[in-house]
Amino acid sequence: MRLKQIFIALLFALVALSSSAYAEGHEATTHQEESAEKKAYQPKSISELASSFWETTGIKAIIDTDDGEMSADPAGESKEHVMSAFESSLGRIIMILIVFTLFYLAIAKGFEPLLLIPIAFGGLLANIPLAHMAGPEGMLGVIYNMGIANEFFPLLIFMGVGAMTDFGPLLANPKTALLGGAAQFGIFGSLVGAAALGFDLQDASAISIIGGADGPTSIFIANRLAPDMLGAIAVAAYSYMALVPVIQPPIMRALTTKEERQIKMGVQRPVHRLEKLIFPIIVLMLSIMVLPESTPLIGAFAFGNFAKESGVVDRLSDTMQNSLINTVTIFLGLGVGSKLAADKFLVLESLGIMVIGLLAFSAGTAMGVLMAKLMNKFSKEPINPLIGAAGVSAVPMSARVVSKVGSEEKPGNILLMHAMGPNVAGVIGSAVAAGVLLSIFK
Amino acid sequence: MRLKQIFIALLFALVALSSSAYAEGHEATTHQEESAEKKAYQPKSISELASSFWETTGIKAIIDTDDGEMSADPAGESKEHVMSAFESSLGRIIMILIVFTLFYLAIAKGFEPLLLIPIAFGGLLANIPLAHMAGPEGMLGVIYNMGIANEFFPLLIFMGVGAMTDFGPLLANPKTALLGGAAQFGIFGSLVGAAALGFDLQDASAISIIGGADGPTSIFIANRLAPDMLGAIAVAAYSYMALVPVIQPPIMRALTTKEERQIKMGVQRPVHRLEKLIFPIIVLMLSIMVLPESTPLIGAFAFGNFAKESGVVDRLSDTMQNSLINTVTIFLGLGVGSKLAADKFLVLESLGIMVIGLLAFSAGTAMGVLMAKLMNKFSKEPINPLIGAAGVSAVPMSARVVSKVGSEEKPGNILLMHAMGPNVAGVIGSAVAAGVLLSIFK
Amino acid sequence: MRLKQIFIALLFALVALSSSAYAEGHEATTHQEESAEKKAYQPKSISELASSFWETTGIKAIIDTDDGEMSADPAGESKEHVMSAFESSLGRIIMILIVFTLFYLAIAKGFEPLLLIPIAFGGLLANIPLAHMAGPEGMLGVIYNMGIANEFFPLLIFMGVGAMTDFGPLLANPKTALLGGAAQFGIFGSLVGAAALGFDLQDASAISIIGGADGPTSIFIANRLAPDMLGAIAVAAYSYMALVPVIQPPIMRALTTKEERQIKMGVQRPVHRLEKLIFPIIVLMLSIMVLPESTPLIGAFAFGNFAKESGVVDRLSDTMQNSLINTVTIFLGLGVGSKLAADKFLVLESLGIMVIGLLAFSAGTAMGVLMAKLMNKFSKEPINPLIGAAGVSAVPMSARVVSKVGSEEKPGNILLMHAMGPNVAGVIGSAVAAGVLLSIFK
Amino acid sequence: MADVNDVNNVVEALKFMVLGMGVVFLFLFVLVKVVELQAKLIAKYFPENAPQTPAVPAVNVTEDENRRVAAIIAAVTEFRNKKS
Amino acid sequence: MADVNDVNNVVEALKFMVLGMGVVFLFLFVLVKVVELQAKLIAKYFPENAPQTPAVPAVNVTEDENRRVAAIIAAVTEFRNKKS
Amino acid sequence: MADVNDVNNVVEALKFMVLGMGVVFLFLFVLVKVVELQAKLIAKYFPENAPQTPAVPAVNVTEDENRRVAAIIAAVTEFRNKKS
Ligand code: NA
Ligand code: NA
Ligand code: NA
Repeated sequence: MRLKQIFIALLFALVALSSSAYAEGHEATTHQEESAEKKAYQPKSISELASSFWETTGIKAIIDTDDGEMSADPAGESKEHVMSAFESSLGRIIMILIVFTLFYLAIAKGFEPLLLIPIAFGGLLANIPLAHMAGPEGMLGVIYNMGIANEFFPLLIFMGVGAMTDFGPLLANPKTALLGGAAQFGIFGSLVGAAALGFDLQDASAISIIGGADGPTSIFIANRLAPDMLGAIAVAAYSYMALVPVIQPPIMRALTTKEERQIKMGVQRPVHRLEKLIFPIIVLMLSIMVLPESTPLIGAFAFGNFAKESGVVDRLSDTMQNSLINTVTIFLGLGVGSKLAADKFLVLESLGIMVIGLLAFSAGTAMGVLMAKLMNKFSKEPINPLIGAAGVSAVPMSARVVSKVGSEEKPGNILLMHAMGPNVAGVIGSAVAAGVLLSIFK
Repeated sequence: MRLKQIFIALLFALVALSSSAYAEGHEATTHQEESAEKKAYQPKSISELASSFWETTGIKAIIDTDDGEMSADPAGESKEHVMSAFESSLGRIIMILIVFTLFYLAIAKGFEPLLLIPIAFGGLLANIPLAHMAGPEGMLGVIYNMGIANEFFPLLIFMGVGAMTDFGPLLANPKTALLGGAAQFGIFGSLVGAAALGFDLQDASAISIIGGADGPTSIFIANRLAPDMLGAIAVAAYSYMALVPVIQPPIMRALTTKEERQIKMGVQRPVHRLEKLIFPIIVLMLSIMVLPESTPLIGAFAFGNFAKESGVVDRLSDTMQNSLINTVTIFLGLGVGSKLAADKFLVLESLGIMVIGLLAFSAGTAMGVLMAKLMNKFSKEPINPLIGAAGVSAVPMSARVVSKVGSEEKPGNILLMHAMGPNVAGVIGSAVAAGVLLSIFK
Repeated sequence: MRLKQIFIALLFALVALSSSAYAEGHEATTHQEESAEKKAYQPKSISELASSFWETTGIKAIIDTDDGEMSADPAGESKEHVMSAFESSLGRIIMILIVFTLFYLAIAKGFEPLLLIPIAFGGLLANIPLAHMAGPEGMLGVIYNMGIANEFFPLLIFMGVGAMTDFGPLLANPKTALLGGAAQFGIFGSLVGAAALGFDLQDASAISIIGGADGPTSIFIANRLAPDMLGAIAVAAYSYMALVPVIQPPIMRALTTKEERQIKMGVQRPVHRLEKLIFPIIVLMLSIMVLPESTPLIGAFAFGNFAKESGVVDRLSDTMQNSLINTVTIFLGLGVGSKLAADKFLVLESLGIMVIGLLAFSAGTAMGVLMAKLMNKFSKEPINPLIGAAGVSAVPMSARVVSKVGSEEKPGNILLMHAMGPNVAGVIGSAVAAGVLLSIFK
Repeated sequence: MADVNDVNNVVEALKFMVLGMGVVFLFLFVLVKVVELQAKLIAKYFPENAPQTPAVPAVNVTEDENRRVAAIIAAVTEFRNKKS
Repeated sequence: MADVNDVNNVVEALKFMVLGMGVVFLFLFVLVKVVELQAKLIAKYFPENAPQTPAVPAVNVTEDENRRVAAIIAAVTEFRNKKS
Repeated sequence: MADVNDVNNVVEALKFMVLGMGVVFLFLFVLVKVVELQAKLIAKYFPENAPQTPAVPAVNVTEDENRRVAAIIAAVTEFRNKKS
């Protein structure tokens, strides 16, 4: 103890000594600079102080709608405006209620909590008055500019998802990939719907990608085609992905007969390690030849998958699947949530986006099931039409839903692995569809 | 092996072929560009070479104090100046000795090594002559601009701390939160002290936050109110947090009687899962209403805590508590350490900051204990005044110190859980106090 | 379920209500802004659409060499040019073949997969036509600007390597550090060779650092002295490090007699914990005094090692050794790989770099072995000349090669620990050599 | 470092103290009351048979960890077999 | 939100649908064929005695994990010794 | 790529070699001497009963890992119980 005290005393002595020597020459100038930076502080009485404190409270900011508060945007002042009375008071309260609904769905109902919780919390923070957390200096704005404005985070998520995906079931029965194609009707059907609702073609395309049932793809496309609607699109995409267990089963049942739903599918052939290793490269080469526009998505996905299947870089593939994707998920959620600020989200477009998103999921599911019925007619091996519903992607939720519905109809009928084929094909399918949309508006 | 060699030979052949075809058209222009970038190299004799090498050695830089060496600053040239003789020689040596003292405290004494080691090493690197590691291109400068200048890292730390904090003890006995309020007297008392010492009000406020005994809060506030003193403030905050086991016990003993120190406290009631889940939201909503200025801090903290208590995103909360907070701790430490450069740290202000910081810790501890004595008088259930000392925050160190002192007085008297209540309330209390200070200078 | 539906209906109602109120005042202006940003879409017939889609395919981009496609560069337009016919077609195909060769070496042969796979995949992505992934907005470009252009990633890697390095064997037998010095002849010998081949002195220096057999050092130096050749230099460095088991043994055998290769070395003395703790500080202080230029490298390395040896920050040192270094390895690889774009890599310089790199590795190995022979002559304790080959660094590959060759010559003769001394000294040696080169061109 | 109006600053700082300690206590006081209210409401509407805070989050073992555990069991077994 | 030429946009969107679904199916169809071809080639040139996809990647245990396993074994043993 | 003054460059490169190898050796030589001195000082002032470098860093098991180990033990036990 004594040693330490001596040490510290010594330090202070040294500091004192040296500082005084130094201070003479240097201090005057430093001070001038500093004072230029700071605002002069005017003495106030206690009551003035209390009333100026009152001016900075959130209660005041919400009550006084006419205080000229500015909105916040990661892009800075050029995108900001004086908030309307509605935006700065009731709008915030509505958004906070929406956020609480999302919390409820995530925690009590278990709907995609990994994404809804960060997104909703980001939304909560973005609606805090005066704090400007979504502005370029705020935490959410910093995150947004770090990885969403440049599409970096969605790609890292895709890389991680690639490292977690097993293409074995698809390789065992490649034909089922076509089901992942049919389900992309969800995208293009809702594109027509959005155009009919009056969205212009570019906005309609951005919205319709919700039908791809794939979060990173939606964010990627929204960012390119309609950045102003990014928040609503991302929230719609993840909300409906979360609602897959609610949306899909009625449609699946309506379009199939009981016999069809009870069809048993054979055991899958074993897949050679080399097939899995080469597959991501094949997908990437094809997409290079046909759709270079979508290669950021497919490239990141293929990299993750290739790293995993190579079997020689487990350190890296583990990191992609765990600490990296987790970190990015936190940031992506918070960043996307920043677009749930009342002034960004509470516009008529958002309502349209929610409606079209629901339409898109339903249409994709339906077309997947119908395609599977068709394939079942012409295929030698029996195909249970339910697995068509998994073509929308929403990996692995929709495959699980298929499996659940299937085993309800016929206990012991495990469709999970058979549904994983169309499921992962759906991811590729929506990336391809995304590339087509991008190429149109290039 | 042979296969490989053929491969490589082939590659080279291809390269050679192609390059020559290509080279013709392109090379001339490339070369002109390049030569424009490079400085012309003038041939030198060996002895000239050796002597020009000597010019770049650190020994020369320290010996020759008159060489016009520039200081380094993450903000770039506008903040840099020609180093004085003292700064570029003796100052560096003093700082390196200080750094070694910090190493000693961290390793041999176990004082907050997780922060002192990165900070001290950052300080060591920042004092290397000529390397400009704290400049905008250097490693420390890059880190500083990445996450300290925009307060991103302190917020991430707060998020992680939130994910590690259990509010159970506070919820079991909410009244103890008031102790975490009383201890904030450390902040405001030392604010008066700093003003008396001659600091202007804004600087005094930035310094006094050391009394909050909370690293990220100190950095956050220093960055906003007095960025030039960030290094000294952060170092003081963490040093005194490390010294809690030395500073607090004498004060605790001086202000209490032996009987008071031996008071036993009852068993805490069990806390419902929902209470813990809702608590971070309550804190955040309150702070939104009262103190939007401090919501970046409280918001990040509440997010981490909410993610943990939700129980449905363990992947994310694990990441916040481990790889993310560890990575950020490394960067934050190195970045803060960059402010230990002699030209930044060895100024008279630093001495004042160290003195006021000690005062602040002592005042906070004292007021916490006194408040606990008062509460014990008026409370039905007995309250051991020692737990008031934990109100300064410095989680979980000060709670441990309380528990240690308590069990020394009366073996078997475990105060740890009872001290955790004021301890975590102290974190909230200092964030609130920080918000008040920010709102004054807005 | 019903509850949820009511919730959602309510939300929509609120949104609808609020939006319409809001929409009136605000919409007109928003729309004007938007339309200014978007290009007007001209209606097209299906066949026009198909043909304009054809224009965006990769097949078309490769076939049509005369389409004025621009190259991509992280630094943006100032560094981009219209791609030549060769670059945009055959060049890409050659590069993709090279990438596949690297995949083959990494996966089938196990050569440094942790680096070759990310680098090669980055190269694959960089050669995708039209996607501009290496441009400032693309994933690879974002990564490049985030951590390679400012040398941040190589330093983080060095920090992690420091945290993984055990200097025990070097401390047990310090003299062997000189072997790590002799092997740096690889650098300076090949510098003469490169100058003879016609490279100017600065480029020659950048290339010769390949002989340091250390990836991060190579990237660090290339970035400073010859950023245009970064890709080729990094690829050469890592490729030859991967080829160490192929390149070194013949040289080792050619320069030693069978008796020498069979020399047994004694048991190493135990090393005190304090020696290990102080060692990184000693290295750093020496480098501060002699070579401040190389302290970013040595500083990061020493920090990692010091954190590990301190024993009190295992959380941080674990993070450096695992999630942090893994994440950075992924990014570094992808970023470096972006320089494998045909327009950057397929230049005559690359061929020269590959040749000189091979020369450098061989020269370093040879000089290390010869120095060990010399030391064996004058040393009291016997020194097996094979361990000199480990002086090139390439940790821990070359030490393993030494051990393997040694035990082939005399089963049971385990040289691994004895080779680790020169091996880690080689890392320090190349960092010192790097500092000398930097100081020359300062 | 020395302003001309020292005394003033100290007075101002004292005012800050009044405001600051006031707000901090007010904030924590309201928080205490809300938390107490919350505890009552939860105790009333959510019966105590709901799972209370478990001492150790035993559920924390995620999927990945299960896989890792499987691998570790294998490794441990192998390790012991080798030893014996 | 309402353009003057609504009908046009719907027609355009229908054209996009034809193009989009066409490209998606074409892409996946080619992919299916290439994958089937690949499977045949691999089955032919790489005999089936090659290791097939194992159910659990037991090889996943890296060096670090070995160290960790060692530590865990130690901890487990200690833990049991303390208990008994 | 070809400068006019080739020969010069090679000569310059040779000078660099002399300087570079000299500095590298000097640096490592001083390092060796300092390290040897350090070893002597430590052996003298810090008696050898101090803990020497342990073969495996058994202390490395942090708090989190303890928790994880607890979870793993539970999982292992459960796994074995299920099996038997
Ligand atoms: Na999809
Ligand atoms: Na506090
Ligand atoms: Na080396």
